[in-house]
Order: sequence, then C-alpha cells, then structure tokens
Amino acid sequence: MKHHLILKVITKFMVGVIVLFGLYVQFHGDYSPGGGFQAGVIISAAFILYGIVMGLKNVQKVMPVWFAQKAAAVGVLVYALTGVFSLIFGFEFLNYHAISPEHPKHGQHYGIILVELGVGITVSFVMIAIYYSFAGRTPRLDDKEW
Amino acid sequence: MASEIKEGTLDLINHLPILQVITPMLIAPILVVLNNKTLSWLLSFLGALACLFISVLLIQTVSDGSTLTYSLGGWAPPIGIEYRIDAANSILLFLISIISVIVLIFSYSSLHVEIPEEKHTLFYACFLLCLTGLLGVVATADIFNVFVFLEISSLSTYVLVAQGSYLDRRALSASFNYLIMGTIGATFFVIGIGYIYMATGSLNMMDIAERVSELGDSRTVQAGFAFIVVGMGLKLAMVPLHVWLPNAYTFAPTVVTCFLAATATKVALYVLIRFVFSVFNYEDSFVNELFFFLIMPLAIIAMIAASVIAIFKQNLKKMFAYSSLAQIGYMLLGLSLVSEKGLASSLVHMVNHGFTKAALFMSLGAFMLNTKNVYINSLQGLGRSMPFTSAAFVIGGLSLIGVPGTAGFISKWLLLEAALGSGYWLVAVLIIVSSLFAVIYIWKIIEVLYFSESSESYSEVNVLTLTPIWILSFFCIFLGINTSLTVEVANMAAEILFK
Amino acid sequence: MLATLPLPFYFLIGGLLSIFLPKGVIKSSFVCLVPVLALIALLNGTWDQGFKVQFLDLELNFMRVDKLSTVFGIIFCIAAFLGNVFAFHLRESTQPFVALIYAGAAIGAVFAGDLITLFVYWELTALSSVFLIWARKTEGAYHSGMRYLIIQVLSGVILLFGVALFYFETGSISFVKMQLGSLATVLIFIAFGIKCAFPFMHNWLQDSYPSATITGTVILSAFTTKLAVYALARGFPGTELLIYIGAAMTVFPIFFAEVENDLRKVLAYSLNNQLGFMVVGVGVGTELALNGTTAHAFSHILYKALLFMSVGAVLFRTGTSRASELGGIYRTMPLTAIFCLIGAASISAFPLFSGFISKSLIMSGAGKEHYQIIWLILVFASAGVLSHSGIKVPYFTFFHHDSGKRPSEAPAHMLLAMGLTAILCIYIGIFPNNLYALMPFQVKYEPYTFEHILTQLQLLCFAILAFYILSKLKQLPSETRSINLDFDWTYRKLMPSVVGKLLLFLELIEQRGLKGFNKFLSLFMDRIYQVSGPEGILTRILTSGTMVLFIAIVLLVVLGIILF
Amino acid sequence: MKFNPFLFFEKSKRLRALLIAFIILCFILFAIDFFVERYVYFEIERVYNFYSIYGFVMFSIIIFGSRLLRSLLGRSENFYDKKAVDSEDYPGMKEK
Repeated sequence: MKHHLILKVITKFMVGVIVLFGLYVQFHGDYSPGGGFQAGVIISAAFILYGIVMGLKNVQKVMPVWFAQKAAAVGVLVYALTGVFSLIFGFEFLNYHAISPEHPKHGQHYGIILVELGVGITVSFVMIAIYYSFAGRTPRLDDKEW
Repeated sequence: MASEIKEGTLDLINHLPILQVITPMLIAPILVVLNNKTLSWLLSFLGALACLFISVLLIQTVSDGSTLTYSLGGWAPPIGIEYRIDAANSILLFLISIISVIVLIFSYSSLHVEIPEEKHTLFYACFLLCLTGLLGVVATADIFNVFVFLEISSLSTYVLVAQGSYLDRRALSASFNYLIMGTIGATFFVIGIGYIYMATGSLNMMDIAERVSELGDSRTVQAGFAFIVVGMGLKLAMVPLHVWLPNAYTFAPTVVTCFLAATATKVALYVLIRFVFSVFNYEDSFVNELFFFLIMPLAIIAMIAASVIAIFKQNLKKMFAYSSLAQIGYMLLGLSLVSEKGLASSLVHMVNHGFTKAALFMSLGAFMLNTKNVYINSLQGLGRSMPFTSAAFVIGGLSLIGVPGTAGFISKWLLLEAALGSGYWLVAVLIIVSSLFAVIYIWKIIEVLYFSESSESYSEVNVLTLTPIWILSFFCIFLGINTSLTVEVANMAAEILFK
Repeated sequence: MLATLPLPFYFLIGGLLSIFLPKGVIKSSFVCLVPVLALIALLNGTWDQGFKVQFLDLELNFMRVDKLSTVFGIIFCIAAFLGNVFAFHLRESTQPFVALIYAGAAIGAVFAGDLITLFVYWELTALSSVFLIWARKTEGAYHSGMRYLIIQVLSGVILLFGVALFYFETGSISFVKMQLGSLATVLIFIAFGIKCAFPFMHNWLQDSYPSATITGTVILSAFTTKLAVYALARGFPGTELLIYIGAAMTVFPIFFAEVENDLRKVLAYSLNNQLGFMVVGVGVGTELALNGTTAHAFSHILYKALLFMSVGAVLFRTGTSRASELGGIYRTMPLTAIFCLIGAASISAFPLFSGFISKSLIMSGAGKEHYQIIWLILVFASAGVLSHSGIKVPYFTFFHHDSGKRPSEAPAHMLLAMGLTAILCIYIGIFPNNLYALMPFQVKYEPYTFEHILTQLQLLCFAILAFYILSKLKQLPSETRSINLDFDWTYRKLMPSVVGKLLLFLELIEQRGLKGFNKFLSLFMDRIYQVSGPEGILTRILTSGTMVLFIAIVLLVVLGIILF
Repeated sequence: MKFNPFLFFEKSKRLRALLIAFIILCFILFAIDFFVERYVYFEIERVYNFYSIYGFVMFSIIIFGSRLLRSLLGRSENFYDKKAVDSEDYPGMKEK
C-alpha cells in the first residue's frame, strides 16, 4: 500500500478522532445513547483501520497481540470485580450502593461507569484480537489438500 | 433469601447463588492475565473445587424443599434479575461442578497430548467460561439471563470443540456445524423469549407464569413455546435435531467430550423442564399434546435408533455419542410422561448418566493416551495391559446398560416405574429393548478388551489419570446403592415443579 | 457383627479377596475355606429379623431365613466347598474367583426375601458362571458360553419385567407364593422355567455344561438349576401345570442321554431328567412332595457333583470324556471308578444310597395325590435314570471294551473331594432322618420298608437284566462320535440362517432403496442449487442445509401441534 | 495300584460267578413277589411282579427308542460348526 498516501495520511488523522469519539460514547453512556459496547467497537475500529491501512505488523507494534488478549481479560475483571466489590461490602452482587453507601445515587453513577468501562475495554480488545486472528491467519493447508 | 442480606456486612453464605456462577467467571480472565500453564490448571481446579463446595452447601440448604432466591444488584425480582435455587437446579449445579472438578484432574495429563502447549491457558479460560455459562443457565430465574448464559456456554463450547483440530482437522467442521446449529437454536430460543415478553411484558419466570395463566389461551405465548421447544431441542440434541452431536463429541478433545456429554445436553434439557413446568403450565392441552404426539415418539425413536446405530460404529467415541442420543431419549421420555415420577426419573437419569458417560468417555480418553485412536480394533487386549482403566470402563458400561447395583439401574427402574405407572406398557418394553442394544455394544468392546490378543503392549496410565476415572466409576456404583442424594432430591424437585 | 452379615457377602467378599492372594495353595485353600465359614455362620447365625435395606421406596430383605431357604443354603455351601476342593489344583485367578462369586450369588438368591434382590442375584449367577465356561479358552467354548449367557440374561430380563409388572399389580415385591394368571406371574414363571431348563428352554444346559472346564462343570451343576427349583418351590408350589412340565422333563432327556456320546453331556441330560422329578414335586405341592423336592435337590446336588467329578477326573487324566474313546479305565483308576459307581447307585436310587430316600418322597407325593399317569411316567423315568446315569456313565467310562488308555489315578485332592461327596451320599442314604430333619415341613416318612426296597430292587435289577440281555444281543446304541439335534437346532442353525437371509434381503432393499432415495434427493437438491459451484461445495452446503431443513420441519410440526 | 477290587473280577470265571449271582438275585426278587402283600397307590401295582416287568420292558423301550432317535436326529460332530464345542478336544490335554 505504498502509494496509498492519502489513505495513510487521513488514517493518521482519523485514528485519534475515532478514539476520542469512542471515549465520548463510553463516558456518556449513562446519559446519552451509547455505552461500553458501542464505545468498544468504535475504539477498536480505530485500530482496525490503522491495521488495514498500515499493515498488520505496524498495528501490532502499537498494540501487541499479548496486550490485546490480556487487556480483554482485564476488562472482564473490571466488570466482575465491581460486582464482587459490592459483594464484599455486604451488598448483593453488582449492587452499586456499596460504592457509596451514604449516597446511593452516587454509588449507582460510579458503578455504572465502572461496569461500562469494563465492557468497553473487553469489547474493544476482543474486537482487535478477532481482527488479529483473522488477518494473521496463514492457511496451513493448500486448497488442494482439503 | 434476599431480604436476609444485611447490608454492610460480609456474609458469603447469603451470596451462594451468585458465587456459584461468578467464581469461574472471575478466574477465567485472571488465567489469561497470568498466562501460565501450570498455574492456570491449578487455579481452574481450585475454582471448580470452590464451585463444588458451594453447590454442596446449596444442595444442603434446599434439600428440605425450600427455595433460595437472590436478586442481582439489589433490584427486586420482576424488574431485576433473580437467581433462584431449588431442589431441581441444585442437583444439576452439583452435577456440573463435580464433573468439572473430575474432568480438570483428568485434563492435567491428557491435555498435553491433545492440545498444543501454548494454548493451554486459553483452553482453561474457555473451559471456565463454559462452566460459568452452564452454571448460570441453571441458577438463574430470568429467561433472558438464561439466553445470555446459554450463549456464553455455547460460544465457549464451539471453541473447545474446535481444539480437537490439533489431532484431527475434522474437529473444525464438526465445531462449525455445531456453531451453525447451536446458533439457530439460540436464535429460536431468543425468538421464543421475544414472543413471551411480547405477550406478558416480563422476563422473570415466576412472574411470567402468573401472567401466562391470566392471559389464558394466547397464540403468542404458544408460538413462543414452540420456538423455545425447538431451540432447546437443538441444544439438547433431540433426535432429528441431533446432527451436530456425534461429530462434535467424536472430534473434540477427551476432556471436552467428557464435560459436554455429562453436562451440556442435560442443562438444555433442564431449561426445557423449567420452561414447561415453571413458566408454562404443564396442564395446558398444547403442552400435553406436544409431549404426547411429538416428544414421546421422538424420544422412543432416539432410544431405539440411536442404540442400533451405536452398535455399528467402529469409532468408540462416536459409538458413545450415539449412545448419548439414546440416553437423552430416556430423559425426554421421562419428561414426556408429564408425571411426577417421570420427571423425577428424568432428573435422576441426568445425574446418573452424567457420571456414567463421563466415566466411559474418560476411560476411552485414557485408552487413547496409549493407542492414539479409539477405533474398536485398537483396543485389542487392553484389558490385560491396562487393567484398571478397563475395569473402570466395564463398570461404566454396566451402568450404561443398567445392571442392578449401578447408577444406570436406578434411573431405568424409575423410568420403567413411571412408564408403567402412566400405563404405557409398550414404552416399558421398548426401554428394555433399548437396554438390550446397549448390552450388545458394550459387550462388543468388552470382548475386544478381554477376549482378544493384543498386538502391541501398552502400560497402564499414571495415577493422576486413573484417579478421576475411578472417582467416576465409584459414583456409578455409589449412586446405584445409595440413592438418597439423587432420588430423594429428584423427587423433591419433581414435587416442587409440579406444584 | 459377623453373624448378621448376609451370607452371600461372605462369598462375594471372599471372592474379591481371593484375587489378591497368590496363585497356588494359599488361594486354593482360601476358596475352600470361605464356604466352610459361611456354613458355620449359617448354622449359628441369627437372622430372625432378616437383613433389611431400604432401597428407593422399597424394602429389600437380603436374608429371609426359614427352613426352605436354609436347606438350600446349606447344600449350596457344601457344594461350593466340595467343588473348590475338587478344583484345588487350579493355578489361575479367574476360576476360583468366579466360583465363589457364583456360589455367593446363588446363595444370595436363595435367601432373597424380595423379588428385586432375587433378580439381582439371578443375573449375577448368569454373569459369573459364564466365566467357568469361557475359562476353557477355546472358540467353541466361547460361543457356547455366549449362548449360555444370552439365554440366562434373557431369563433375568424376563424376570425383571415380570417383577416390575408384579409390583404395579400388587404393590408388593416380597417373594412369596404366587398364582399363575396375570402376565406378571407368567413372566416370572417363564424366567424361572428358563433357568430350570423346562422343555424347549433346556438346551443351554446340555450346551454349556459339557463346554465348561473340568472343575467348572462340577460347580455349574450345583447351583443354577437348583436355584430355579428353589424359586419354583417358593413361588409356585402346587401349580398343576408344573406336574406335566416336570413329567415331560423326566422323559425326553432319557432318550437323548442314551445316545449321547459325550459323557458330560449325558450327565447334563440326566440332570435335566432329575430336575423333572423336582418340578413334579413342586407341582404336586403337598407337604410331602415339597419335602421330596427339597430332599431330592439336596441329594441330587451331591451325587450329580460326584458323577461330574468322576467323569471330570477321567477327562483330566485322559483328555476326553467321549464314550467312544473311553473304556477299560478301571484298571488304573479304581478309586474314581468306585466313586463313580457310588454316584451312579445314588442317582439310580439303589437302597442305602441318597437317591433312594429322596426320590421316593416325590413318588409317594405324586402317588398320594392319585396322579396315576404321572406316577407311571416317574417310574419309567427311574428306569431311564438307571439306563444312562446308572449304567451308561460308569460302564462306558470304566468298563466296556478296553480303549488301551492307562491313565494314572486322579490327583489326591480330586479323590478327596469325590470321597467326601461319596461319603455324604451314602450317609444320607443310610441315615435319612438327618436329612429329613432339615426339611421345610415335618416328615413322617420311612423309606426303608420291606416292600419299598423290594419293588425298587425289582425295578432296577430287571432293568439291569434287560441291559445285560440287550448288550449280549448287540442291541445297545453304539458309541460313535456324533451329536444329536435337539431344540438348540432352532437357534444354532435355523435362526442364524433365517436371520442371515433376512439380513441379505434387507441389505438388498436398503441398497436399492437408498439408491432411489439418493437419486431423488440429489435431483431435488440439484434443482435448488442449480447455480451453486462444484460438487464438493454442493455436498458441504447440503449437510448443513439438510440440518436446517430438519429444524424447519420440526418447527412446523411443533407449531402445528401446538396451534391447531 | 495297591488297591483295585475290579482286577479281582478280571478272571472270566469270577466274572461269570458274579453274573450268575446277579441272575439268582433277579430270580429271587421275581419269586418273592408271590409272598408279599404290597401297599399300593394304584391298582396297576397289584399286577403280579409289576415292577420287574415294567423295569424290563421300559428299559428295552428306552434302548430302542433312543436308537430310533439317533437315526432321526443323529448328525456328525461338526454339524453346527467346524469349531463348535461339540467336536473340539479338551484344550491343553495331551493324552497321558
């Protein structure tokens, strides 16, 4: 893709904007349409776009495979630990009141943000990981051997 | 009970229903983060052990016929997600947990042969997610939550089945087929849920049950029921919808086959039972008609046809996959009698067959560690060179046939009792006929194991591999002698469901 | 503690322990010791309350001890002991183990107070005993054992089904007297009948006993059929049908036994004939007749074991049990010959031998109830017993024309086993009251009256005279290596050929049919996928596609059923 | 062999003596029926020397009947199968 100069330049501009938009969707999820899932997809779209235009090697310099995998797991952990957090403090699983028992409404607020964060992280990195495994797949068998 | 939870104090006993589900879910990502082969085995094992411990506590709590509810996030049931443990699902939680523990012990040595080393961590993570899904499906009382957990378990199952591709590339197409069928099943299921939600505006089982009875004769609800039956029929491999099962079981790694055979189809069947009894009204004519005109004939066809097919299979994993279809037929038959006894026999058979089939598949796996394949001819003379594995296999086989003193006898006896109690003489005869087919295919293997000369000599597998096999065989016998755990809880469960 | 342990567990535990003992004297002694211990436990045990176990919602009783079961328990323990002494020379694991399990199962079935327990042990006798046949380790024995196993297991399955029906009809599973009449009891009756070798269900006996190992046959001969007799005596006493079945059983084996070449098969037929007497006794069903059945089973186990032992010892030394290849062996195996003669005298019911005092109970039982034809048949059968077991077996084995074989005398442990059995046979014959004291009912019967001895001797001596004359006239059936078709022809020859042809036919239909179906299917699919790519892809889509088609059909059916 | 009563009868004279003794016994049994009043279950038993005659005749019937049976049903040993148990020798037993 050496000669796709325009694409490359535009991409470099776009990536930051997309990520920013993703973060917007992420953190306004509890007020406006959006949330972790959508945000995750948008953010991963930035990386995937970068990968498509710049090549798999380059995007993997930015975002190594191992990191994508582990980060996806961390996302799930964030989600689950939020729930366990309230459980440890004697509330039901995922009862956000635990985060701020004096002000349950605040607790709700923080809780949702945390959970959405977990979802967002998981989705974005899982998307990236899926893209990696599709793009990085070299067929082990020739077509004839099938 | 939800109301008993005192806010602000850590009291894990009250959180058992949710802990049962989230323990493996928490461990799975930790494994991926740590990314260490041995550690991930150890952690998953400990996690499964914790699940087992929790399920035992749960079974103790509910074995007096009480119900344990838990509202997620503190939202009261009709709106929030409710977890609801009673005798019926506690027994399944126990089955799933204990099988996962046993299977994990086995995986310690067998996985090296079947899956490349670098994938072990992810395998265990996937396995735990599958466990989470199955436990979640059983524990929850929210029908959409059922769907979510069903998908968690199914998706991880597709991945687990595909891992067999290291030894046999056909695992990929088997997994793909399973994926297509499973997805259609899940779609149907969710369509069904949609219809129900449309008609009742609720997702909580108890709530729906009330509203459905108020609605009276509603086409929407009935169509929903049809979709759910077909969707679950796919997941539990009801006979014409079973095409995915034999290949998936055959080509998946042994660990996965053991686990799936013992739990996955049972969980789907449990969902069906739950819907029939807790969501819909089993006395409604459309439910009864469906059971009488469709499910029972299909169950009988499965019992007979699958057993006959099993006789002719040379690949033993495939043979037992077909035998599983037949056994699912027994369970469906028990259910389709729509009687308390029939339902109890179904539940008991779920547990008993879970142990039996796991024992069989696991000993096959142990044979496979030596012979590298499970074609019947490659087992020649192993009865002498691998006496312990073979003996365990024979015990499992006897239990599958339903020889008295084994677990299989109990459930077949109960099923016979139920069939005769409902006045289906012919069905009772067919149950026995099907058992005789089981005698034939088990015998074929015993003959090869003990009565033919081996061309090669193998050594017995190591103790760590033998232990889980023997635990399962022990259960095959133990549950045949001491029936207090299974039969009493199942009777209790049937009573609750029939209320 | 030990005294309350159910009796069969002695054997089952002993059997399991025997696996771990070193092969040889230790193991052999151990398996001889177990029955003795069990016998002591039985004689001193207290099971007045039974040994009850709750199973599902049923109450099982492992130890229903009354007079009837005790007699059978005692003789089974004795038989197990004698059989194991006879098998002392074995240096292997399977047979001693199986012998104990088998004996334990038979004893367990005898003491079973309910039908479920009975069924469990019923099947266990089949599953364990078949290994005594397979221990011969030849292809023929394997197939024979297989036939045996199938028939025995079939009996168990029928029993199970009968028991299940019985339970639903009566709500009880206790094993007590039943009436023929409902399907349930008929099934149970048939199950008993198979094990008891009723006519047309008898061939497993003649097929399998001669196929077992030398020691295996001795052990086999004691348990299975007598267990069935016990079950009939317990469940169907006084069923008139049994009289006619029993009478038929006494008659037809005589002719087969007379021309059979394999002496162990002769004994198997003779066993069948003896069972007939017992079955008649059960059918008559009076106290006297039931005592007769029990006593006859008791003495029969002993003398039949003795006969099988002596023929077995000859087989052990010469390698054959064919009448056509034996003869003149008395020269070198005199003790075995004497024991064989004692067994023969016992089975032929010579006075002072055990058969005399037990068979006459049944005969008197039938006589007192005025079954004249049956009585005549039984007398005829008595002459028949003499012809094959009393004369043919010892005569062709030990005397007759010299075969030139000069085997050495049987080993010491075999002689010991035979000697003990022979002593028991004579002891019972001389002191019948000791046996009568064990009987389920009070007996007032004196076998040794002058006229009884006289008539019996007349019958036997003139039968022997006939034998002598006929042999001088060269009218006896010659011994040649041959077999005779019996009812087993139906399942060893007829059924395989019919099934084989049927399978061929089905295969033909299947091939034709499948071809047609495939053609139809491919035409159908071709239409749909006319534009799809090459064959390979087409077929792959086809499989997923048909799966989905199935789903759609099922959904339609379900919707159809539910909505309309 | 130290003890063998059968060898005693190997001489044909002794065997003949035994035979004669047996025939005398038969004769006595036959004759004794004149003097005995038997308790009977059935009338047929009253027939003079019923048991002797019945024994003799029935034995003969058995012999001839079984010969008839063999002529009808007799087959060669490997009728069912060449390796059937009927025709095989007992394994591991060389004639000693």
